[in-house]
Amino acid sequence: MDLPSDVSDVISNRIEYGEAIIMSKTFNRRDIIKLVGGGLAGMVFTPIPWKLLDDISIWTQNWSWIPVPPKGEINSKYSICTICTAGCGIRARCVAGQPVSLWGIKDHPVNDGALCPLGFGGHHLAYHPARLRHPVKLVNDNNTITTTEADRDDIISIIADTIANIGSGRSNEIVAALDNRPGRTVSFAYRKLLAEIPNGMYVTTGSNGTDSMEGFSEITGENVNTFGFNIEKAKTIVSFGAPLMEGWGIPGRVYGAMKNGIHDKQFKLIQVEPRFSHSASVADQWIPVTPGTEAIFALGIAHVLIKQNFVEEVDESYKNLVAEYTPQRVSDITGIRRELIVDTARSLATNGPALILCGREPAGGPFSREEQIPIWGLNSLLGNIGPDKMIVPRNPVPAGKSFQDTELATVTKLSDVPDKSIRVLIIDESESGNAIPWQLIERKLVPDKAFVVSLSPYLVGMTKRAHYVVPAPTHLESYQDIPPSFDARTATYAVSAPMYTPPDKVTEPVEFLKLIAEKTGSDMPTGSYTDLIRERAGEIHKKNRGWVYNPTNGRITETADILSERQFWGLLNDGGYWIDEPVNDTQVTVKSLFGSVGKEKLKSKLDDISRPNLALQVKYPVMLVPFGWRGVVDSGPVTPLISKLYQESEFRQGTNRALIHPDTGSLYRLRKDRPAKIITEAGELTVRVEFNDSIRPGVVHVALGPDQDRITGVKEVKIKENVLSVSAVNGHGTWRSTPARIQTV
Amino acid sequence: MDKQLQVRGTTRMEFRKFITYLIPWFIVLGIGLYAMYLVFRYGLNHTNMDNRFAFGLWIYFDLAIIALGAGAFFTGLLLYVFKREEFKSVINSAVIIGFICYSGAIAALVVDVGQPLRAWFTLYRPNAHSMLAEVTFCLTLYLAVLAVEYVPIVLKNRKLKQIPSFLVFEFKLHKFMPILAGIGALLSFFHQGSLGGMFGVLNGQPFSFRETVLVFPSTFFLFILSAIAAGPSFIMLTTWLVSKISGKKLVTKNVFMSLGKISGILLLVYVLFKSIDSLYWLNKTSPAVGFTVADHYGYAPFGIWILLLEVIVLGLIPALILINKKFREKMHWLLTGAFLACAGIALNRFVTTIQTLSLPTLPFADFLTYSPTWEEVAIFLMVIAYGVIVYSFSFRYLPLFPQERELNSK
Amino acid sequence: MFPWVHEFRPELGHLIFTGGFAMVFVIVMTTIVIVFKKVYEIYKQRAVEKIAWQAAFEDFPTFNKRCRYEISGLFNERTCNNYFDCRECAVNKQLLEKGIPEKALAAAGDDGNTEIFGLNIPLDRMYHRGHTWVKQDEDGNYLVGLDDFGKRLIGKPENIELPEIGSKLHANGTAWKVKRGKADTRILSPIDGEVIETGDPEKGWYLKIKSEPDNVDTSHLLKHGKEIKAWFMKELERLQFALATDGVGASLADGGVLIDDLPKSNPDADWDGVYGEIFLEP
Amino acid sequence: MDTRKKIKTDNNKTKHPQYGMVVDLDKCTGCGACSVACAVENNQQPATPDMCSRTGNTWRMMYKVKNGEPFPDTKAVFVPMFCQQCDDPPCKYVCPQNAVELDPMTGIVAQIPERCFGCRYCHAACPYEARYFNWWDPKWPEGMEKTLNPDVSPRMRGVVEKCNFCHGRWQSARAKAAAEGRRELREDEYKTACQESCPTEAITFGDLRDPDSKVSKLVKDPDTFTILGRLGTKPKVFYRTTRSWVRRTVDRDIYSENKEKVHG
Repeated sequence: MDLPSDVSDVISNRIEYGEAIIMSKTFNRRDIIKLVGGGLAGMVFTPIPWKLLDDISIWTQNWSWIPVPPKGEINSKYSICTICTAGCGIRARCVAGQPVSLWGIKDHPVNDGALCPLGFGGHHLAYHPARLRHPVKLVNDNNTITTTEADRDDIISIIADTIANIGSGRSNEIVAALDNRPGRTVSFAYRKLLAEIPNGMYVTTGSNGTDSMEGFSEITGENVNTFGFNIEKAKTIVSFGAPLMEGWGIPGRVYGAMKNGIHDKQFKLIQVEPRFSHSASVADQWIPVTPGTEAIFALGIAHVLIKQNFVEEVDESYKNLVAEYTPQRVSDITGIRRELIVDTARSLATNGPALILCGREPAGGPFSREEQIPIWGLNSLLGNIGPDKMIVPRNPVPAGKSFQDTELATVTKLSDVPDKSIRVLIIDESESGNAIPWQLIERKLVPDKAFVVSLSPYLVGMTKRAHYVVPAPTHLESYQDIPPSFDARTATYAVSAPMYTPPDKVTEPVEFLKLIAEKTGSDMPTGSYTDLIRERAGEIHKKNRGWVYNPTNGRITETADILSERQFWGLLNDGGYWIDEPVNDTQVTVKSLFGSVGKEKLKSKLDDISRPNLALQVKYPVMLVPFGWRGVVDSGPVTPLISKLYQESEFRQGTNRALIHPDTGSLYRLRKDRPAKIITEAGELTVRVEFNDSIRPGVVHVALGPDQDRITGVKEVKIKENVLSVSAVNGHGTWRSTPARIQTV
Repeated sequence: MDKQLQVRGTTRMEFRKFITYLIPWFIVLGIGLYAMYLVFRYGLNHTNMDNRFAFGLWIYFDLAIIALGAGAFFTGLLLYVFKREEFKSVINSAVIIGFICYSGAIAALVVDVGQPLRAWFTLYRPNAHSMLAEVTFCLTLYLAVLAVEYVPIVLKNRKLKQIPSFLVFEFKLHKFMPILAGIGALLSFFHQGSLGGMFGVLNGQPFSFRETVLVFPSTFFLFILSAIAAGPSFIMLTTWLVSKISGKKLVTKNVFMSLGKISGILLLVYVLFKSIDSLYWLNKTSPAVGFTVADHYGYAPFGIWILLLEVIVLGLIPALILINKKFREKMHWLLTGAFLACAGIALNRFVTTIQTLSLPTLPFADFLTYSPTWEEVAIFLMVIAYGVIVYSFSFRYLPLFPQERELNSK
Repeated sequence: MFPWVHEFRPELGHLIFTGGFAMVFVIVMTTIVIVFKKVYEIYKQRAVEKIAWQAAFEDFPTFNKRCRYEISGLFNERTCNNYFDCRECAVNKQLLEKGIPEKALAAAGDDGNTEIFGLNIPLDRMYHRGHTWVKQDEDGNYLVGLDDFGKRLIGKPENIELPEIGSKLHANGTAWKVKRGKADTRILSPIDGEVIETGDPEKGWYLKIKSEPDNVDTSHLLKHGKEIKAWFMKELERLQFALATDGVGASLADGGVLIDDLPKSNPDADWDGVYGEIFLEP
Repeated sequence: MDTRKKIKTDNNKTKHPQYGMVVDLDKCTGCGACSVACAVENNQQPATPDMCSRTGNTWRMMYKVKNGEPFPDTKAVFVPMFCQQCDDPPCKYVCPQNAVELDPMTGIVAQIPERCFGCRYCHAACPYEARYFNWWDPKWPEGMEKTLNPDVSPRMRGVVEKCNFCHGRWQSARAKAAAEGRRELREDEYKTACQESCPTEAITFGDLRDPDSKVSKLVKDPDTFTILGRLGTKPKVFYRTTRSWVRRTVDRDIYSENKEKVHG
């Protein structure tokens, strides 16, 4: 190709010129410095340094160890919370299938959009650091727990061998399963297996709330599982220690009453409780009775109600008993002004319907049976019991077909189990949300020989006492069925559908039971747990009663309109909630206001409780009263973000924080934020002192909160002392207050 | 060799002795550096500061040493701009003290912030409304000016000045000192003021909020006044201290007296304005937003006594001592006055930072207390050790006090 | 701060703020640049030595900056503000033009003595205030040596660092360096010129400077006997003062005669400080 | 001269929604759900073992405020305290590097962690103690980072953060509306996490500029007030109570109390 001459000249010139530059010998070090210096100076006028500065600033905000949240398609899944017995409906916001937040569902018939703080962190539990992903053997060395991986079959063999030993000998030793959440399908499976094997015993604690309804059971002679409360209808609720605002029953129901009624003065809460608790703070009125005198206060109310003719017919002998509890006398015992007793009784009668609740302090346990009787008795006096009243009967939820017409172990209360009798204990450890002191269980075990297996997915709480753990799937990892909460108005049923896949080596408790059955030659249903749940759902569908709430569209469908079992199951799978019809045709009769206890015994018991033991007071001048919030006082894990309420704010007191009136503090020369020692008959506990002038002088409230290992896990697992370790646990399974001594360390 | 580095005609302690004397300071410095490492590596959780007590020992320390370091610019201003030649005898020492105070303060600040790597953002995209941006700009520039002022002193080291070009550079730079002193004074006025303004503008904190005078809150001017009042006193105290430690006479007494007089007059003016400001604030500014004397001085241990101590015992009294010629002529009175003045300003900075944060503003918040961790104390001491070391080396090898040779002859 | 940075706010307050600081920055930077430029200019003019001397001179206490005419009694009090370079001194020029110093000194008369306290002060040469003398040699070139006062101060130096032959000297610049014990100093050059030969203490002279008679201005040197002796007296005073600084009771004289080797007889004195004082090197 | 009134706000010029919140203290049961829901929504780090209430990171801090009477006359109210989204935010004016901005589009006081260098001057400026500094490196238990909200970036150690009315939710809502061709958001489209979590619906949130919004109607209620409003920072978070002791305790206004005494 020929180029025009002028062009080729230019090119050749350029080449020469370029060569000249390259060949130039005068290009020395000074020139390089000049070039670099000039270049740098010139750079300032280009965008390069500024871009670089921006990049540096971006770099300083993106350190590699700061996690980057994964992105993906966002959708909603519906299910049921299984953290406690309330069974709240939840909506999970999922990113690429992974739940990133959980929410209550607005207008949900059960929890009405509400979820407790623990529920909001439910999706964290699968990643909890204390999670166990395979069976382990625990060795307790001086309260420090070490774990080694164990083989599930070995554990089953040990159990089967022990069962065989018990069966062959004439031993009274018991094989027991402890279930804090009776009524689930797995509960039936436990009962089935335990009925099959010799000396099998199905044990419950009542910590799901039913332990506070014992008194109700006493006066009516009815099973508490067939009654619920009509909270939504109540204008006044008198709560005898029921922690309505700390997560009682289905929390959303109480909150719903607050939400709807507070500004219209439609809802009034009177809290009868020695401590200025959370509920007492929210309540319209706080009645700070002397600890242990709640029942006397109830009798005082009854006295006024009867005397002022607010009650139509009352048994004469009950009248006689109540007559002794004049407002003045009650005032002397409870420390409440006479007028307040009278006013409270009047407002109950006039600002009705009024519901009287007797509750269980989540950490402090239930009232004793004798204390409960007069409290529940008030409901009878006010005519509160019966269909469409305050305490309503409800249908039981049918069991699955496999568990109908077959022998099931009877339900035994833990307190009724003979001491030192349990040889094999299987702890289900689905948490009820309320505390159970280990002493209560420990005293039932055969000393040194007992074999304890926990099915907990986590190495926390009570599980640390076990010899072996066969971890179960956790919250939202497998199908679980949700029987009604103890307070539910009608029977309900729902299924918590899984959102996660469980790790390989975890075992569904039903499968574990089946393996034991196989080894011991017992008869057990063959279906998987999901099959058994589905079977039960089928039974409910067959009843053709009630409605199903569908959270995906908020629609309520009559069960009768759901034609197929499959459709019903599908609805439950989508977070649907079956709600039974109210029971309208059963009349409830009150058998005796004294329950099975009898007038004289009740009176003497109550007098015992309310009479100060002066001899004991010399040695133990203060009263130790545990307290805590539901869901954190039990022994399961909690979301690490619960630290926002415990550690990162002063809002809730963490474990072993002692609330003491400043006067009491100065009496015992305690100092704020310093450790102090509490001494009881049961032992010693070091607590941290917090002065609080809303506390009754002479009382020490010690918090039972989540331990660090339950929040974020710990490197070294230890069994730690808490307030329950030094509380006196009586034969009836209560430990509400303990005489104690406090001193500086 | 060591002797060859020292100023001709001065005698300094033996090298071995000098090093022995410095060893404890180096140990303190080392511990401080370790604490610094901990803070940089693991974060500010190694301090006892918290979300409410967001400022602690370090910020207090910064405010205090920056106020006391004001002697540098103020002496420079008096010497180079107002031609008060008597201050020539302390200017070098004043510059070094200023440099130490400011560089130390900046070192403490760098540890104090959460992301020191981003500290330059302030210069890059500043918020003109922020007093802290102003402080950052002024501090950065003024530290540069101080460094430029320090350079000639370093170049006057006996060995360095044997290099003729260094001497020439020093000589020429020295000619520009009035400009640098002027700029330094301007910057100093602004950042001293801004440090006060930092707290005076906080309308969310009625304890420190003050009315505005000419765009700036009154604390802006009070901080300038108090700094220039305390600065000369601090120069006097340090010079006296160095003189005591070295066993040398360093400046003539009339310099001390001049410093004292200036301090005294300014302190009196400061006390007057501070009193007016306090009264106006307690009776007008603060009640207007519902905060009374009890809200500010009702929490033990910060009673009204702290205000009286600051204004009267550590303000009015030293001012009167320093203003009175009879007292001034007696060295111990002069030093007492200077010490009280410096203590007063230190207390003022303490009240401004710590008491502000201690007092609750939110009606349901608590009165809080704060005590520093060992890391905070170590870094605080580290800065002091750094100052002692830098000053000791400077005193040993650089001509700080031109009068020294003359005054130490018999 | 900059218009191209994200979030730049074109508000008045912001502009005043950043503008103000930019101005301050520019002033500081300009100052530094100007200083560098000046230094560079000095380099170019090869005036480094001169300026270095001037810088040193600024640090002298007033006591050391006395005008030669104050010493010789012409003025009651006069401080030199011309860096001991009388060649450029306007006052000196005027005085010389009018012949006033000559007349005054002549009027005072000279006793012809060439010895003070045993110091040998030959009057056939010119003296510089840094204790060197200049004498024209037979070949017309200039010999430069240390005067008797300087000799006795230094005694037997351990090291002398003489300039290379061919190097240019400037009056008041460094001529050579000496070291004695822990003390050292540089000796100022009395005149401008090129070194053509170097001597040593034995020879009595140190440098031979190429004669350029037309160019060599010696008006800054002390020539008159009266003036020279008055100056020596003052120098003795200064020496006493310098030695007193350290508090060492140095004995300077032996029977009214200055000791030959002062450092040897007073080893404890701060000779380094004394050298700095006497040889004008602060 | 009151400088506080002199500070101009950009928002007077804007026609964009200005979001505000009313918290009904009579309805708040102090259950703490909002604190946890907020933490989940905004990827707040869980506590380290050494954290305490003063060094934690609780954008929505719950206070139990008592009436000051000892046992047995104690009464208490639960007050959630968080960034009050002032219209004249003192924190914004003090931040040296513009890490705090008053978003004219929403009226939200935005804390921009990327610009913050952690000087904590804003902490000193904020009368509500609503600002939180990351004293620790954020750490999540292994695997839990999968549960982080993709709409919000986790912050790093050494920067300040605080409530931003779930700004991530606003952005998502805007994106959704934009996809439907709308520029304005409907009232129920943008909710904060705390609002959504509140079981008693004690929180009302919405556009204060819209006279028909629930929140602006509530703001006009005489029982609605701001805490420390007299400092002149113009908070956009309001509290509501019908109980006079609550109002007195929560917003202790000595000045007005004195006035009351004079009059009666």
